[in-house]
This record gives sequence, C-alpha cells and structure tokens, in this order.
Amino acid sequence: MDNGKISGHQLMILTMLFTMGSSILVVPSGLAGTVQQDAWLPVVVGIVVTLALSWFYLYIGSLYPDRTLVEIIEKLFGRWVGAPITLLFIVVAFCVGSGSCLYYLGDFMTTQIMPETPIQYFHLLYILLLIQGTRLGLETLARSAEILFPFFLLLVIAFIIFVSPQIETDRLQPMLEAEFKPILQSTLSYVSFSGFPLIFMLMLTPACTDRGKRLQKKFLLGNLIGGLLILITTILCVLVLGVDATSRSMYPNYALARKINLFNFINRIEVIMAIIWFVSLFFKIVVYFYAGVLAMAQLLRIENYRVLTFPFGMMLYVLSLMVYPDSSFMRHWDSTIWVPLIATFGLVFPLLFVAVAIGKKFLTR
Amino acid sequence: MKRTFLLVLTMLLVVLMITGCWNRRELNELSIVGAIGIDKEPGADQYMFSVQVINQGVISSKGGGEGIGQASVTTFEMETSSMFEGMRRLTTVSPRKLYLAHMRMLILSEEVAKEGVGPILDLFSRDHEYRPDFYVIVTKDTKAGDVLKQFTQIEKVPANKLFSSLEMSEKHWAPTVAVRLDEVEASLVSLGKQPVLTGVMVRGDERAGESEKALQRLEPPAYVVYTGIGVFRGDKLVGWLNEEESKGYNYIADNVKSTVGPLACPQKGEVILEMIRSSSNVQAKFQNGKPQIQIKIKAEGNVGEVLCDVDLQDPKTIEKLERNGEQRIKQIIQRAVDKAQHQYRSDIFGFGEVIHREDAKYWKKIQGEWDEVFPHVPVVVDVDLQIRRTGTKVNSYLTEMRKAREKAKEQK
Amino acid sequence: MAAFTVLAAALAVAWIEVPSLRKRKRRKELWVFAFFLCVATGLNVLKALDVEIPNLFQPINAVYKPVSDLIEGMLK
Amino acid sequence: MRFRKSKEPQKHKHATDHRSQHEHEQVPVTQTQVTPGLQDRIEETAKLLGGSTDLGIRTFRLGPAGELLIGVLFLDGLVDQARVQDVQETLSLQAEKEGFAKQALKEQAVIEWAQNAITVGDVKRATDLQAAAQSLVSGETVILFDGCQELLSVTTSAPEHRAVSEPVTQTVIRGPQEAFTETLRVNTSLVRRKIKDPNLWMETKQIGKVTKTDVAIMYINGLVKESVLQELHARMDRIQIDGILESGYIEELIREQRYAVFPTVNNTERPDVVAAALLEGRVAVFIDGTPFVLLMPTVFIQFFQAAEDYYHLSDFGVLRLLRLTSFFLALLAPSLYIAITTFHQEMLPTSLLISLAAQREGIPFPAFAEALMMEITFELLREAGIRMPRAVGTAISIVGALVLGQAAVQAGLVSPAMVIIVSITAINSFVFPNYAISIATRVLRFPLMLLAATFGIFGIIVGMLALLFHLTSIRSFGVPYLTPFSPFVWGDQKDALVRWPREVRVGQKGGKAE
Repeated sequence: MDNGKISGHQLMILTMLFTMGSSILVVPSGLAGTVQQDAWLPVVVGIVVTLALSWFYLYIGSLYPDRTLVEIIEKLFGRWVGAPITLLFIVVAFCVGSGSCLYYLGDFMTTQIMPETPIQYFHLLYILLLIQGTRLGLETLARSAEILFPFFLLLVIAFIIFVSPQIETDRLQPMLEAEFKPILQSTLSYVSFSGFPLIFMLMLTPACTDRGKRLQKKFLLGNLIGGLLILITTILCVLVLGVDATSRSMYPNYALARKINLFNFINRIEVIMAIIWFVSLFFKIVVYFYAGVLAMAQLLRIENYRVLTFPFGMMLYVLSLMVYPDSSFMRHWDSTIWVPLIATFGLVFPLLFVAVAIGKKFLTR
Repeated sequence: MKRTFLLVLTMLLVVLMITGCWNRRELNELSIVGAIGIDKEPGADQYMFSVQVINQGVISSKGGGEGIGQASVTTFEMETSSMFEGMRRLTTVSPRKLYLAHMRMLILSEEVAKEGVGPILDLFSRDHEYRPDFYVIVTKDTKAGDVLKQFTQIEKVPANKLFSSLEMSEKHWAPTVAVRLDEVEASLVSLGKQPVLTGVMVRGDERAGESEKALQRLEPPAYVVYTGIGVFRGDKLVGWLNEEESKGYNYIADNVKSTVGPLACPQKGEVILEMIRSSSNVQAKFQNGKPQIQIKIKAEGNVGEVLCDVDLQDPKTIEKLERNGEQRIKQIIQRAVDKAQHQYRSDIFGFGEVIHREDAKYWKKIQGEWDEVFPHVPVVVDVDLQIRRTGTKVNSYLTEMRKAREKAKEQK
Repeated sequence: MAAFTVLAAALAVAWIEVPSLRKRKRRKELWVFAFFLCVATGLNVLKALDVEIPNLFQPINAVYKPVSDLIEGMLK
Repeated sequence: MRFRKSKEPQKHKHATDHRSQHEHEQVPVTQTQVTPGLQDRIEETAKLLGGSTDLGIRTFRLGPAGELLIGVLFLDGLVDQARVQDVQETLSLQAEKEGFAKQALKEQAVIEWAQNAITVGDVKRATDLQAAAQSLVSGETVILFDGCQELLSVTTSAPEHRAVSEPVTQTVIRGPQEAFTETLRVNTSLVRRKIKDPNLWMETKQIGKVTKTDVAIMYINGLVKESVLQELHARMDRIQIDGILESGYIEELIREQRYAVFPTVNNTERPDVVAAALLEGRVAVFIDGTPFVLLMPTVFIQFFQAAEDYYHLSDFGVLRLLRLTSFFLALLAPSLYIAITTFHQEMLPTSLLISLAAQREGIPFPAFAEALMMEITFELLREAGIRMPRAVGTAISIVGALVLGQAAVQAGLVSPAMVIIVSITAINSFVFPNYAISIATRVLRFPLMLLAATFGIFGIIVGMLALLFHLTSIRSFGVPYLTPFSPFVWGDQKDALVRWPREVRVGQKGGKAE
C-alpha cells in the first residue's frame, strides 16, 4: 500500500473528527427529545461506553498488528468465509455510512442555508472533494486534518464563548429527572452515532506509526475529545435554547449558532460556525469512504485502491440521493433501524472475531 | 496526476456552469423587510398581512438629493389565510422578493392576539430566512398595520425605531419586555409558564401620522409608544398589565436592569430613585406538601431626584427611604402577582417551572391542573433595597431653603 | 440529457485511469475498474432516467425491523 | 591577414582524419583535424565560427630572429583587449630573452614553453580545433603555433557586466542593499564573501545543448541533506533542453509537481537571502545570465519570511501573520464579497446591507460578473504597468485610477463597494516579500470566485479544503510543502508564523543559525 504513514497525533485528530462527524449536528436534538434537560447524561455514559468500545476494537486490531480489518477477517475466517463478511462491512461503511452522512450534509445545506439549490449539487461538489482527498492518500488527509485542527478548535472555542452569555442555568434543572429506560435508549443512540462506527477506524490504524499503548492512548484521546465536544454542545444547546427548542430543531447546533450575539456586534455568523460541521462531516464521510474503498481493494487483492475512487464516487452519488427519501424518514431511520444495524457490525461481529481468535489460539495449542 | 487535475477542473467548471445559481439574490433584487404586522378583523377568517419594506435608496442617499420626496419605507398589505401564503402573495404587489433576515419586529394586533397567536408564529421559526433576533409585540387599541404606517422622527426606518426604542426602554425604564420569538414559543409549549408580550399603541392622530407631512412638523401629530405588558393564557391574549404592574412583572422575571421609581419621603413629597441593579430569585418551598413561592429581590439604587424636604446626610433617612422603597417594590410586585393570579389566572412568571425544578415528582402530579392550582399558590415577596449614592449633590435645595428660612427665623 | 452527462463523465473517468493502468500492465486492476465503472455508470444512468432503483435500505429494514421493534419494546 | 569566407558546406571536409575523432552531438559542425599549417588552421577555425566578423586574428613571429610563427585568435567584445595584449607581450618578451634553439622548436617543447611563459589567466592545452572554437565563444583567447598540433587557450574573458546594484524586486529598508547581477562569478563571490567557510562547496554544470549555460550548485557541506543534493543532481542531469536563459527554465524543469500552482522552488536576487538559506541547509542554484538564484527545498511559509524579519527586532517578526492574512485576503476577498452579498446577506449588519443595496441600485451586472470584470481589469492594468515603458506607465496608472475608481462607478457599471474590494485584493497581493506566491493567489482567485458565486460560503470552504489537500500533498525535494505545520515540527515553530527572539531560537537543539 502506498498510502503513507500517519502519526499518532494525526490519528487522534482523525478519530476526533470521526467521532464528532454527523453526531454533533444531530445528537443533541434526539437526546433532548427523549431525556429532556438530562440530555448530557446519556452523552457522558455514551462517552464511557465508546471509550470501552474503542479499547475493544484496538484489542481486535492488536490480534494481528499491521493488518487492517479486512485482513484480520481474512486471517480469522479464511478467504471464502471472510469475503462475505467483508462485503457486508463494505456495504455498511460505503453505502450506509458515507451515503447517509453525505445526505446529512445535503439536508443540512438545503434546510438551513440554501433551500433553493437542489441537494444533488452539494453532493456532487462534496464527492469531487472526497475523490480528490482519497486519491491523494491517507497521509494527505491526515496532514490536512492536522492543519485544520487548530482552526477547528479555535472555531469551536469561539462558538462556545460566543453563545455562553446567553446561558440560563435554570434550563438544566431539575437534574436527573429522566428515567432509566429513556437514558438507556438515548445512550444507545449516541453510541450508534459515535461509538460503533469506530470499528471502521481499524482500516486506518495500521497506517499509524504508533503501536500498542501509544496508539491506544491517541485513539482514546481523540475519542474523548470528540465526545467532550459533543457533550459541550449538547449542554450548550439545552442551556441556551432550552429543551423544547433543542428537540424541535432539525439542527439545534445551527439554531444555537444563530443565537450568537455579542455586544450587538459579533452576530449573524452562523454560516461561519457551520464550517465546524462541514469539516467534521467531511472527515467522517472521507473515513467511511476510504475504509470502504480500501476494504474493497484488499478484498479483491488489487494493489492500488485509487482506481476504485472514481467508480465508487459515482456510486456514492446515486446512493446518497437514494438512502433517505426525505428528512423525516431520515430521523426515523436513524433512531430505529440504524441502531441495531450498526450494533451488529460494531458489537456482534467484533465479539465473534474475538471468539474465533481465542478459539483458534486454543485449537493451535 | 495531470489527467486528474484537468478532469476535476473541467468537472468543476461543468458543474458550476450547469448549476446556475438558485439561491443567488443580488442585493438590488432585495426588498429588505423591516417589520411585519398581522391584523384580523373580528370574525373574519382572513388575516391582513402587512410588511414594512425599507426603501434603500432613500435611506442611504447622503444629504438628500434624489431621495427627497420619497418615503423611507413602504408598507404593503395583503389579505391572506396563512402567513406563508401572504408573504408570497405579496410579490404581486412588491416589485421584488421580500428579504426577511433583517426583520426587526413582528407586530400582532390585539384582535389576533385575543383569538390566539398559535396559527401565526410557526412560519417565523420554520422558514430558514427568518432569524431569531426580532421582537414580538402586540398592539393595544390599534391595528398592527397602522403602527407600521406611522412616520417616525429621527430614526428613518420605523421598524428600527420600534426595535431600538423597545431595547432602550427595557434597559432604562423597565415596564416593557423585549420578547423574542423563541421565548414565546418556549412558553407556549411549557406547562409551567405563560407568554407575555409588550404592548404598543399609537398616540395622537393616526391618520395624520401616516402622512409624510408629519415629518415636517416640529410636534408630530402621532407617535408610537410602548405601554404595559399583555398577558397571555395559552396562545390567547387575556388582558393587560398597567405600567406599574408591568414593572412588577419585570422585577420577578429578573428583567429590571435599570428603572426609575418614586418613593415616599418620611414627611410628604417624594424622592425619585434610580434603580441601578436588581436581581430576583424565585424559589418554591413546600409546606405540608403544598408549594409556596418565595420571591427575593435584591436591588440597588441611587437617589436621582429629590422632591421633598429630606436630610440626605442623615444615615437614618437613607435607611428610612430604603424601607419605603422596599415597601413600594413589594407592593408593585404583589399587585402584578395578584392580577396574574386572580384576574387573568395565567402563570406568566413561570412559577410552575420553578416548582418543577424544585420538586419534579410533585410537579408530575399537578402539571395537568396547574392552571387551577396557580391562583391559589401563596406568594411571599421579600425585598432588600440598598441606596448607595445620592448623586452629585448632597442635600436638595429644598432642604437648604428650609434650613435657611429656619435660620433666618431664629435670627429674628 | 442527464444520462449523456453521466456517460460523458464515465468516459472522462476512463480517460484518466485507463492509459496509466495499461501502461503499467495492471490487468486485474483494469478489470476491476471496468466492472465498477460499469456498475456506477449503470446506476447513474438509471437514476438519470428516473427509473425506480430498489432502495438498499429496504432489505436492511426487512432484516432489522423486528430487532428494532424488540429494542423499542424493551425500552418503552 | 585574410582568409576565405567559405560558403560551401563544412561537413565531412576532413573526414579522413581519425586522430581526434570526438563525439559532438549537439552542435552540427564537423570535426576538425589539426593540420600543421598555421594559416590553414586559422582559416579552419574561422570557418567553424561561420566566418563571424567579430573574430579577431593576429599572426606574428616570435624570437629574436622570428623563428616561431604564432596566431592569436579571440572574439572581439568577449575578451579584455589589454589581457590579450599582455599575453602577446609576455610571449614576445620571453622569446626575445631566451631565443629559440633548433630543438626547442619541436612541437612538445614549444607548447610547454609557451604555457610556462604566459602569466596571464588560466592556460589550457587542446589539440582539437572544435575545442578551440568552443574556447573562443567562452571568451578565451586561442593561440596557435606553426607546426604544432596542440594549441593553447587562455582565459582572457572580460564580458560586459553590470555592477552590483540595489535589488529591484526584493527591497528592504534595513539590510544589505546589494543584489545579484547577471554574471555567475560575481554572484557566487557575493555569497562567498558572506560565508567564509571552506565547507561552502560549489559544483558547476553546463546545461543547455546550445547555450551551454553555466549553472553552479552551492551548498554548505555538512548542513545540506544528502538526499536533496542527489535528487537535485539527478533532476538536473535529466534536463534536455536547448537553452537556459533564466532561472525560471531550470525551476520549471526540476520541480516535482508539474501542475502545482504554488512555487516549490524559491528564487531571490538577494545574496543575504541565499546565505541564510545555505545556512539552513538548503541548496542554491546559480544560473549564469540572471540575477535570480534558485533555492530549494522550499516550503510554503518561506514565501512569507522577508529578509527584513531577521534584521529588525524580533517584534517585527509578527508581521508574518499580517502577510499570511494578506495571502488569504488576496485569495478570498472578492469571493467572500460575492458569497456574502449574494447568498448570505443576513451576515451583514442591517445598515451596511441597506447602504450596499442602495449602491447596487441600477447596476446591470450580477455581483459575480462585476467582480470578474473588475478583477480582470485590474490584472490587465497590472500587466500593462509592468510591460509599458516607464514613461507610459504613469499614464496607465492614471487611466486605471480613473477607469476603476471614478468613471466606472459614476457610469453605474460597478458599485463603489466593489472598487473597494478590488483595491483591497490588489493591495494585499503586493504584500508578499516574494512575487512568486502572488502568482498563485492571482490564479486561484478566479476559481474561488466561481465557487463562491454558485455555492456561497460552502463553495469557498470546499475550494479551500481542496486547496489544502493540494498543498499537503505537494513536496519540494521530498520535503512536504507545509512542513513546520504538518508534519508538525515543534522546534521550527520558532521561525514559522512568527519569528521569535534569537535567544529562544538559539536555545533550540542544534543551535540552528539563520
């Protein structure tokens, strides 16, 4: 593979962006809908669960270091049993993952910013960018993420500072009113956005120059930062917008950004703040896309995944327009079908991998 | 690499060429809307949708020139059954598409408010073009359209006048409350809080105020003023608080930034106090399972104007004035609470939410019948007023006058 | 019209990829590329011609609906 | 002294002689053998130069009795006449003094004698007339001896050259006020004078099949990265071109990315900048005939580091941030204006929106077309300003100011705000210490404007992301273009966005000099 190497720091940033990705746009709304002012609680629990999951995924990765998820599957199940499993993973990463995230972007743009522009042109433009990025390789992507990171943080911090004058602490009270089941449900929903998809990061981790504990540290740290940013924005949404407005907003974060008004001077800058979501969403899509394309290349045993980028990009165009017929379907699907679907790939299959790996070890002994 | 480069470039160009520009609006194709007014005749099933459009050329033409003779704003009216339809139907009148992101005020007429604002507000939060930073107000004894049509002095755009006047009066005078759309929505949804909106009315000769000749007169024939707060129950306007009660409301809602109020002197006459700071703390206490609302106000003020003979050098006087002031604020608040509890039976103060925060379990039980419970919840008000300074002078000349006279008498 | 645009795009993509692959004699990659390009072009043409393409989410729905209902039942 | 002007083709005239057969693939001239007769050989040499009229020929006899007949050839204008005179005089003086014995007139002995006798310049021996011709065009004087096959060439070159003067394109207020000239040797000596270290090494190559331009590669042994040097040599050897007239030829031929808009090779006309670069372990390439010296490897941030940053107090180094801001403004100002005024009007404060809208009242073009028009006009003016003779230049600027600033606005073709935007762009694009980077902003500005006109801010973001990917993917001699930032090198941050005070910098490991 001529994808180059990425440093631990870069992996951390990619993990962070991947964790935040689409979640930061959608999660607060759903959470406020189910557990009202306690929306922060599932995020906290979710972060812990996600960290545990990441540790677990890295453990799978460490079974065969230097191997990507696809190669691990092949090692464990052999070529013929492994292939269908890999195919399923590709379908989820490529069709469902990047397709749906791309739709989020289009939906966000067409509801909030430019409603008269047909959604497909946003997709097309982003896909071109996606293809450029993927063709230039993981190293380029990771380094770009590294460069963007300070700007990104700066924007996020500015965002937090700018909305904080409008905080009304009352809005978080009464605390811990929510019951157990809704909390569990919303934790699950959080993990399904930010936790389970991390399994696809296993396609990237072998390219990292760090190994073992260092890799683990960076990966978990990236995860944690991403999670914390989601936590902060969720809390801010509730504190500033209130539960009701948060849950009724399609994109509460954007509604939050619209509230920014500092000294009657720094205001109306939500479009600038939207850069946060453009960037994190882009990296989420590109990781999915890269994982899908690379997995396909490894499955078919071709040396250079780049030949696949254009055809896959074209397919993604159709898929992204097809996956969700409308935005209410999107919301419904995400809260119902998506959860068990991604849980299968983020939990059931990994458990199976570990079981098989242990079994194999046992047998060979 | 070369091929990719070329291809991406050409594709980009092709995409951009064929896409055209759907969302593009040139600046000179915009009609910037300053304010929207909504009226309804009693019993009619159509709304009257009025917009105030800013006449850009006139506003920004420096030193007159071509702008002379044109009004700085134009008002269009359209009958409609829904807001969105009205907005779009207005294109049959307006030469350009209305641009709403810079809207400052949404004015609802009293009739509309009495019938319920529910069917009106949704568009303004759903459409992406509206921003959440405009204020919602209700007219009193006049039509929203007429408010929009009044020429305003000094500030060329009436919508801006309304906007800044509301902000200023909230900051320095207190009996108005600047409510944004999302706050209205939040209290519409909330079980434990009812919405309020500031009232606006036209004083003077409305018709004369609609003529641009009004601008040329030293004394405007009519002007737009804010008066009191309109109380809602659900989405319907049920009544008004007068100026003092409105102030009381704002004390509870922690909206008082600065205000001015008279307080009785130890003897006769008044001292006018400038309130410089006030913070309120509303809590619910439970006694025998029954909720009780405790309102604690901490206020600081300066003596602003002395209209009586009082010795301000005496710390005891200040103390006395403080007690009087506390009494007065308490009275104002009590009156506001009384009116809300007994006359309008509408929990505009959000006591329900306070109880919810304090005891969520109890709230779950009663939230359904909160409207019936609310009038009977006892409210305890506790005011702590501190008078800090007395302005740039010590004693009033009134006091000195008396002292001088007394001295003269003694010398006699 | 839209369909032709798709075909033109596909041709352009082939123009980028194929010569270098042929020069480097990557037969396998060439085949894989051709296959996926055909699939992608096919999909795009169908989309351009407004043919109903079975949504991938339907089968996923079919599989996961019971599971999802189960979870929902448990959490309600 | 006369010789035939030969019109007949020279090819294969002396094909029978194989002694000095030598491959000359580049210039289509025949090989020449050396025939003993002096006159013939002089004519032969003249023929090789096509009988060019600037060839000066002198024949005279040496020795007390005029025993030895010699011919002196040189190209008029390329040589220093005084030095040629010197050569002649020393030879005749020596000959007068010593006289010639019979055996001293034997071939070997004469050449050796003459070589020792000449005290001027660098003396080379050759047997080939072809080489003699080559020596002549390089400004050397060729001395032929009657009866000898060998000949001598003496460096007597003194071509016309400009004196070292002030830099024209990269000026500073404080700092050395000297710039390179068109002469390679002068240029290298300027640097040598700054770095007096035997480790300052130099290699010379001749590039260009026809022009045979001297190209010198200079570096400090020990500081330079071997891989960069090797790569540079490999790339230079690969160059197949007839002529090198400016450093730009080489720059284009040795860079990694053919299609990168951003310069991956820096150029400068300032000796101090070259010296600083050498001390940083970079390689400098001097090309004869141009005052611009190439520096490599080059990274993005270097284009924002002015020489002056290091000459003023370190507080001055903060200006780099200003230049970076300028870079973005020069790149984005028109696109941001387009995006905000046609897509995101809500971002403008109400009063500004009203005034902008009023300005645009009656303007017939969409903002994008307006911006495009004005930007192109500006580029034209800039181009005209450079090309025009200085006297006409002022006229151009007056016309430009009137057309851009006044008439267009009054005629209602463009809005005043657009004029401001274009001016901002223009000012910002003149800020960079190095002209090369401003070309990138000029080229990229237009696609970004297009993106902004179709997708607003979103389009700009996508464009900037694409640009970022491009920037992170390009390299200069193996060094990633965005180096101190990605891959992130903590130590280099002290001289990246801001120049830190020297104590801090020297405290770094390795004590990197500047």
